[in-house]
Amino acid sequence: MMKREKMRIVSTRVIAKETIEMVLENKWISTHASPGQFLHIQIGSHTLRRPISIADCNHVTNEITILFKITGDGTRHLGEYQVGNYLDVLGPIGNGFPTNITAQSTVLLVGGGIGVPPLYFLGKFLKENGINIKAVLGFQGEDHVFYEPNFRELGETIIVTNDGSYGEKGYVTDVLENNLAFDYYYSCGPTPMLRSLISVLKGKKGYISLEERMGCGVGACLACILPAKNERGYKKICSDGPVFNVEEVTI
Amino acid sequence: MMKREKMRIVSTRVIAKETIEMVLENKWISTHASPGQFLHIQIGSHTLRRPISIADCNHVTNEITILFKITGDGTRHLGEYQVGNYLDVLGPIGNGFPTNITAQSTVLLVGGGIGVPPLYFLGKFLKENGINIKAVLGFQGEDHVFYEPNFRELGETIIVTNDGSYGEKGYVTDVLENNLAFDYYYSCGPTPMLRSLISVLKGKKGYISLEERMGCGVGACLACILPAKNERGYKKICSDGPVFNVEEVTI
Amino acid sequence: MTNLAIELPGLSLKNPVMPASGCFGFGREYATFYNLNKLGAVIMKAATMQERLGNPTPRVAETASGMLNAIGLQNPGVTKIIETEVPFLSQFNTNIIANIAGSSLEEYVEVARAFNETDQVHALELNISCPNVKEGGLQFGTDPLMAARVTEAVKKSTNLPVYVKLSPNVSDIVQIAKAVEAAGADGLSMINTLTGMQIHLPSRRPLIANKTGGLSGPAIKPIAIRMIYEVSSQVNIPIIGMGGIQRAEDVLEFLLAGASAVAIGTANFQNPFICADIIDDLPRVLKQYGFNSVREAIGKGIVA
Amino acid sequence: MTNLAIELPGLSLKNPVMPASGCFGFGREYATFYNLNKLGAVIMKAATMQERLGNPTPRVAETASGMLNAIGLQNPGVTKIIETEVPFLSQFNTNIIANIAGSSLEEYVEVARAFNETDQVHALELNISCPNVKEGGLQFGTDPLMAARVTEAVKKSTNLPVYVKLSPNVSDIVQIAKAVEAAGADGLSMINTLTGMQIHLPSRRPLIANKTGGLSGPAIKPIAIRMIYEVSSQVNIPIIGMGGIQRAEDVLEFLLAGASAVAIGTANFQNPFICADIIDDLPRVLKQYGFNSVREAIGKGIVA
Ligand SMILES: Cc1cc2nc3c(=O)[nH]c(=O)nc-3n(C[C@H](O)[C@H](O)[C@H](O)COP(=O)(O)OP(=O)(O)OC[C@H]3O[C@@H](n4cnc5c(N)ncnc54)[C@H](O)[C@@H]3O)c2cc1C
Ligand SMILES: Cc1cc2nc3c(=O)[nH]c(=O)nc-3n(C[C@H](O)[C@H](O)[C@H](O)COP(=O)(O)OP(=O)(O)OC[C@H]3O[C@@H](n4cnc5c(N)ncnc54)[C@H](O)[C@@H]3O)c2cc1C
Ligand SMILES: Cc1cc2nc3c(=O)[nH]c(=O)nc-3n(C[C@H](O)[C@H](O)[C@H](O)COP(=O)(O)O)c2cc1C
Ligand SMILES: Cc1cc2nc3c(=O)[nH]c(=O)nc-3n(C[C@H](O)[C@H](O)[C@H](O)COP(=O)(O)O)c2cc1C
Ligand code: FES
Ligand code: FES
Repeated sequence: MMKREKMRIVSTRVIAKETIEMVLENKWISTHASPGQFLHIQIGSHTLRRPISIADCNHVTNEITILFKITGDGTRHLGEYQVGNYLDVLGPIGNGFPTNITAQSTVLLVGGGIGVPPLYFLGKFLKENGINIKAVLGFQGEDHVFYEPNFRELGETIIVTNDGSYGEKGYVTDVLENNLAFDYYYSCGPTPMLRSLISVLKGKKGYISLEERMGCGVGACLACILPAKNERGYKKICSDGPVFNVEEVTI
Repeated sequence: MMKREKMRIVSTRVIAKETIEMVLENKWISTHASPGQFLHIQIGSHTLRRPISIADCNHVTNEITILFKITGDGTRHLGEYQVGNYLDVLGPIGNGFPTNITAQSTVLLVGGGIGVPPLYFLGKFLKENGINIKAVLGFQGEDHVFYEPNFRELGETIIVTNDGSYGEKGYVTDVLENNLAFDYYYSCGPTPMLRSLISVLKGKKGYISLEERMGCGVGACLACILPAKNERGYKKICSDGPVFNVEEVTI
Repeated sequence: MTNLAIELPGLSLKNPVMPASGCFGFGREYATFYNLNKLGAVIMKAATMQERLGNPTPRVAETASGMLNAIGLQNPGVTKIIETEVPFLSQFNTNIIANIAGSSLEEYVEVARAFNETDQVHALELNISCPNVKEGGLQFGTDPLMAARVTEAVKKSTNLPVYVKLSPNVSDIVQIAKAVEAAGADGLSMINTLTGMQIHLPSRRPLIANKTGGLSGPAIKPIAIRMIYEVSSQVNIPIIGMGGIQRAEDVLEFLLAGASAVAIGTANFQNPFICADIIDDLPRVLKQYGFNSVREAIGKGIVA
Repeated sequence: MTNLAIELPGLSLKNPVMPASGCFGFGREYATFYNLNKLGAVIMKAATMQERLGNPTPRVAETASGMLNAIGLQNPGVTKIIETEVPFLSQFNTNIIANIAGSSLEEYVEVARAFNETDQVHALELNISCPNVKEGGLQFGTDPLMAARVTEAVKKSTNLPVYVKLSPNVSDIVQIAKAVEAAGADGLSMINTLTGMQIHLPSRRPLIANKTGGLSGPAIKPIAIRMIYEVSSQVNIPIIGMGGIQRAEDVLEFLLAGASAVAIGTANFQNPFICADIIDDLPRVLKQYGFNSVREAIGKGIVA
């Protein structure tokens, strides 16, 4: 169930190159958010809202954390908002990561760049529910790395950078070949990364979070379609996803 | 000579119904401004700048005062700017009121509504140069009246309101029939007011400031044309005006 | 009290506001935000004979004060729409308008006929203007003869009033409007989107996978107003106006230009409550500008 | 170093940026802001045979991300322009393009001929698309036969290269483009404004005194890009692109769509330095997206 809500900006800070962490307060959203869901944020008078994942959620303070990368006019403008400003948000939206898994299982989180944020909320939630967490996080380079300490608190965490300026050099899939043991994997990141991940981890149970340019964000406009093996022949990323079982979709 | 300048907002306050007084700081503009000139102000990402008259100018503090009425999206948005924000301004623009008149002359200022502001800068300037000032200011009603004390400091001031809720009831032209003595009149206000003023004061030497929807504000686009009895057959309000001798134009 | 009601062929509207085709699905999603009883009518997403899966993604892009879309008429096919979507919408106390599309004259006729089998649809909107189907959709909308032919054929095969939705991508909109009026159209719906494109600099390719898309939103409002103004004084059938409506003031502008009702598309994406909000605000705006009813305002902006 | 230069028929441009006709007068006003030597070229305000006083005011209105104008080709007449304006502009080290307009084929020819008498003008821009002249301007631009006829007639009467400025208010822009190419056009200039209207609610009348006006600014950029993209692969003459350019990124988008140079109109009103600023910023943007020269980028956004 989503609503249109005003969220107050509690804090905003640059945490990596062109990457901003913003904490927003709203009781309804923080009460209803689950890992993998996103917010559809109105920025100024932009025609389209911008989808941004929920990166953390605090039920006590009613705070939601989002992390976003400045990649265009909308995110640049969002980065200029000040503490105390309000955001007009639709949320929480979508079907997130399945979290009803057997205690003591081990879950591998694989994040790439600005795909990392939803995995943090997920990892925290799973860990609180007795799941073991391992994480492999890929970034372009040292300047782009964020939330490493946060993930280390959840479990074993490997950082990979494309240019080798920090952690391991290469792609997230390079470290996976070392045969990390896990029961399920959960991933979010650029499509090429997800594609090679799925092929490297063939046979493993996995869930991926996908992105597509969105119109309505609520399932009405059919902008965010993904071909799928269901009766309709497609899924909507905004309302059927953004998280999908790797078995059910073709990317 | 005009320039494109950034002006810092020093103060902003509501001084009458839907009427805002804003003080802006910029040395270049305050040094070069003369009465009757205007600023062409960029507001947010509006396609067109908004022309607003200079209502006061302080050469010591480098401050310019503008007064504007909220009449649409642009002025509403301008009213939301905060102290410390900067405005992108072209100015000072245009040919203002002629001020090289014989000392001891008497000048009548006739302002209507949001046409009052440029007359204040003019009156102050003339008074400093030894001219006697009389003013007749018309407003819709009591809520709309502003700058009465400021004008009283310059000279005899009559306030007229359309609904009689403050001062005299009626139109500015009603009080003029009482035969106020003066050598020149200077006026700014709605076109119907200017028209009846010109007919009531027929034969008197007068200057009026005109408004028209503007594009460039610098004389290039020919949006702000006024038919005139000159060789070209027209005048541009932005660069030939906005102040005209009542003899040279037909409104 | 300000009277918002308006009577159009086949439609007794409690107010002149309806969501535009393609921007509101079949109402299910927006029904979670507010009660659709509120609406004058709902215009459904386009129906074709067979199911369509539409264009590849990306299907939308943002532009200055507007957006491009190339959904490509994705829909489950008219049979499924009648079976599952129309019954959902007919729970609400509002009018249902079916937007029909096709790749051939025959398909238009078949889809129109299919809607004869339900008595829950109140009017057809004949979409001869969708720029996102290659097979002929656009030609129907830009050629007055083709537009008249499809209008005539659909009129013959339906018992419902037909509103023909015009394309703005034409040299002479009045000519097309007159042609479809002469062919029997009960009303017009205008405007559909303008064909546009955006090039994505990093990939050096059109951003929309279909290359071109339809431009909608406030950017196109002046074109919509101009076309409605030009057409409304040249035809005797009512116009449902649309293109960039964002607030009640815009609705009044469309009424003054000659529209009898309005549809709201893109603005639903910014504010899911937009239709309801505008309906609530419309009496204030009509009153502010001196009107006691919607009817009074229609065409009042047209000067001789 | 990034190479901004580009060679077009009659024009050796040091960079591809020029102010658009009607938005820069004859350069006098903007010359007080910066040195016009900076510009690739200047396109002058439209010239007609006789002096024209244009339309009544208001002549401009703001729209969402755009504006409407109906100046009505006000200009002092071609003789005066040649006597007083061309000499002013020719002080600068830049190219001068004369925009010519008329109410009849004969007037176009006369105006074109008049410019043969100066050797300071480098090219003609044939404005067959101004929506603000009633007598025929628009017809020339929306009918391929008329467009070809006027192009041919003007080509015969001038020794200058002719860039035909196309109207976007047409069903089939490619058809018009091909017609004027076949008639001898040396280049195209596109797009002119789209016809639009705004109704002023308090007065219940069109805000622009002329009722309709031409829509320009970022709102129309997707339409300009689409039309240039469609036309550039169908003709063999270069295109000067325009419509909503506000920054160097937009210039690259036009180049990718197939334009060889660009003109900037409405944006001058927001920022009088816009042409100069964009010229300064263009090398950075070209480089960021992997280009070493303007020439390299032309048409690179066109996919098969
Ligand atoms: C479900 C979901 C969750 C996301 N979570 C995050 C997150 O947590 N942090 C983060 O930084 N980014 C996230 N993104 C990507 C984010 O939405 C885009 O980076 C953002 O919309 C870009 O907007 P812009 O105005 O800066 O870019 P522009 O390119 O100027 O945007 C133009 C248009 O394209 C759309 N767009 C551009 N890039 C993307 C993209 N990658 N995905 C979808 N739409 C796009 C914009 O929404 C807008 O409509 C998410 C996307 C989706 C679909
Ligand atoms: C030389 C000059 C000096 C002015 N001085 C003042 C002043 O000191 N204080 C003040 O409150 N107003 C002044 N005005 C009027 C002021 O420019 C308009 O009220 C303002 O532009 C309205 O903008 P908006 O966005 O609120 O209204 P909107 O109606 O939303 O504006 C839409 C467009 O119309 C134009 N416009 C609307 N009304 C006018 C108008 N009356 N004159 C010119 N353009 C208009 C706007 O500039 C804009 O381009 C002056 C106008 C001129 C020409
Ligand atoms: C995402 C999207 C999908 C659309 N789908 C359809 C459609 O299926 N049939 C149709 O006739 N019009 C369709 N349209 C056009 C709208 O109904 C409307 O005519 C147009 O968007 C202008 O209105 P607006 O500016 O309020 O959006 C669609 C528009 C959008 C933005
Ligand atoms: C105020 C104004 C006046 C114009 N006058 C002319 C003109 O005289 N001749 C012409 O060919 N185009 C004229 N145009 C059209 C522009 O040259 C240009 O084609 C159009 O505005 C699109 O570019 P833009 O969005 O950058 O403004 C005019 C445009 C504006 C805004
Ligand atoms: S964004 Fe509209 S259906 Fe997903
Ligand atoms: S506003 Fe452009 S000439 Fe006056």
